[in-house]
Amino acid sequence: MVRIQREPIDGQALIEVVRTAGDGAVALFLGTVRDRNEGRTVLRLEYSAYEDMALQELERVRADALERYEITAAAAVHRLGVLEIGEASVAVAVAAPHRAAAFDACRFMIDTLKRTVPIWKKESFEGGEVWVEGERPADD
Amino acid sequence: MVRIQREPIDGQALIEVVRTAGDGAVALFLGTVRDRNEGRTVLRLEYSAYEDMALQELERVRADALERYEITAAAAVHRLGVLEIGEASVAVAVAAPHRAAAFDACRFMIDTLKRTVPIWKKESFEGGEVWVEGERPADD
Amino acid sequence: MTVEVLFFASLADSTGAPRDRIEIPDGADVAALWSRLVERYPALETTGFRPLVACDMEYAAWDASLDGVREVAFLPPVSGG
Amino acid sequence: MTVEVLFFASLADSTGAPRDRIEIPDGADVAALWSRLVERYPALETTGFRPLVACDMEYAAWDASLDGVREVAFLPPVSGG
Repeated sequence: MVRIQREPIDGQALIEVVRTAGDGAVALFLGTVRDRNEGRTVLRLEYSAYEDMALQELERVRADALERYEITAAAAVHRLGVLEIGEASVAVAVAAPHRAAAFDACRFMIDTLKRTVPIWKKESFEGGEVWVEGERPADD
Repeated sequence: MVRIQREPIDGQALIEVVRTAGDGAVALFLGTVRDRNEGRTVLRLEYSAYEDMALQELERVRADALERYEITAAAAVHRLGVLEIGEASVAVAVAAPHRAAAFDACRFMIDTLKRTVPIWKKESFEGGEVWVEGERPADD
Repeated sequence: MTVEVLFFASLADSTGAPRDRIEIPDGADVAALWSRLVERYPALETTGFRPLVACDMEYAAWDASLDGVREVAFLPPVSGG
Repeated sequence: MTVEVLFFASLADSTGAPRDRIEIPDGADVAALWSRLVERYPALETTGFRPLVACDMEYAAWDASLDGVREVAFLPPVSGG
């Protein structure tokens, strides 16, 4: 399951989506809004997306993970809109028979989606706001 | 926070225990009871422990992780008693400013606690039950 | 031929609009389309990065032909996660 | 001197009891204690692995002295997680 949503992310629900009776391991990653970035005090972030393509790229990341790793299921959710400090902007959950594959696939998914999924964040800090420029797919 | 408990493990609650406003990443690992092991159909597992020492060793794993990795907080919970298929026997949660440290520390903690914390599982399968012998601290 | 053009994040700030419709010659590539856009929206030249391009929702190179392409999106380096 | 001895998991099945209290000579080490235990519980010799040992909740070697130790635990290879 992959999803782009404006509602808060429920990590526990994502765990339930992926885990099956054959799994001995579930890895969950949450990306959360930090109160500081590059020395600035962050007030909040606003995420926007090229939504149709973002969903397609997110599904591609999921499919790649299922192909590359010995895992049973994977899910990823990215949130859009205004997020306050501490809120989760992204969640990735992976279930697998054994833990090494669960960790590896979870990390692969978050690393890859940060480079390939067309989503952008605008950072509001004391005194202004700025679009955060991210990594480029060609960088790796 | 570390804990040895007989009640079901709440992964979401563990996430809330570790995350702070300065964190951009939270990694959670859940170890769950598989329906198969070494070709046998598993019915359930029963975990027992040298409880006082297990708690002390779990705290040592947590302290080691905080010392070795750039993380803000870490927590680990292990469950005892009879567990049905799909239930979580162990959970590790780590919060960190950045994701690499969160993943590395989470993995370090589950790998280490499986070798050092005095807990044992007895597996019930079709036709019998057996103590599962684990890894030895001296093996690594 | 006519293509639908989408701008995202800081690029939409530069153009003042999230989308436009542009007439381009048959056989034009992404780079040719970009030149037309820069004429129309001079602020695009001052963005400080070379945009990523997606043709019908697939990442594409700057010399990719636009023949048969319906929608071209210009994307700043992504920063989700 | 007297030490409290604890057995866990399959070792407790072998002895039929989770704990015992044993009198040992001053200066005895873990290995000497184990020999006394095997005399009392012959089933301990058939466990198929060499137990881990903890003296007062710290992992210890088989030649560790038991002077000043209150509680000695014999542990099968751990299998938590």
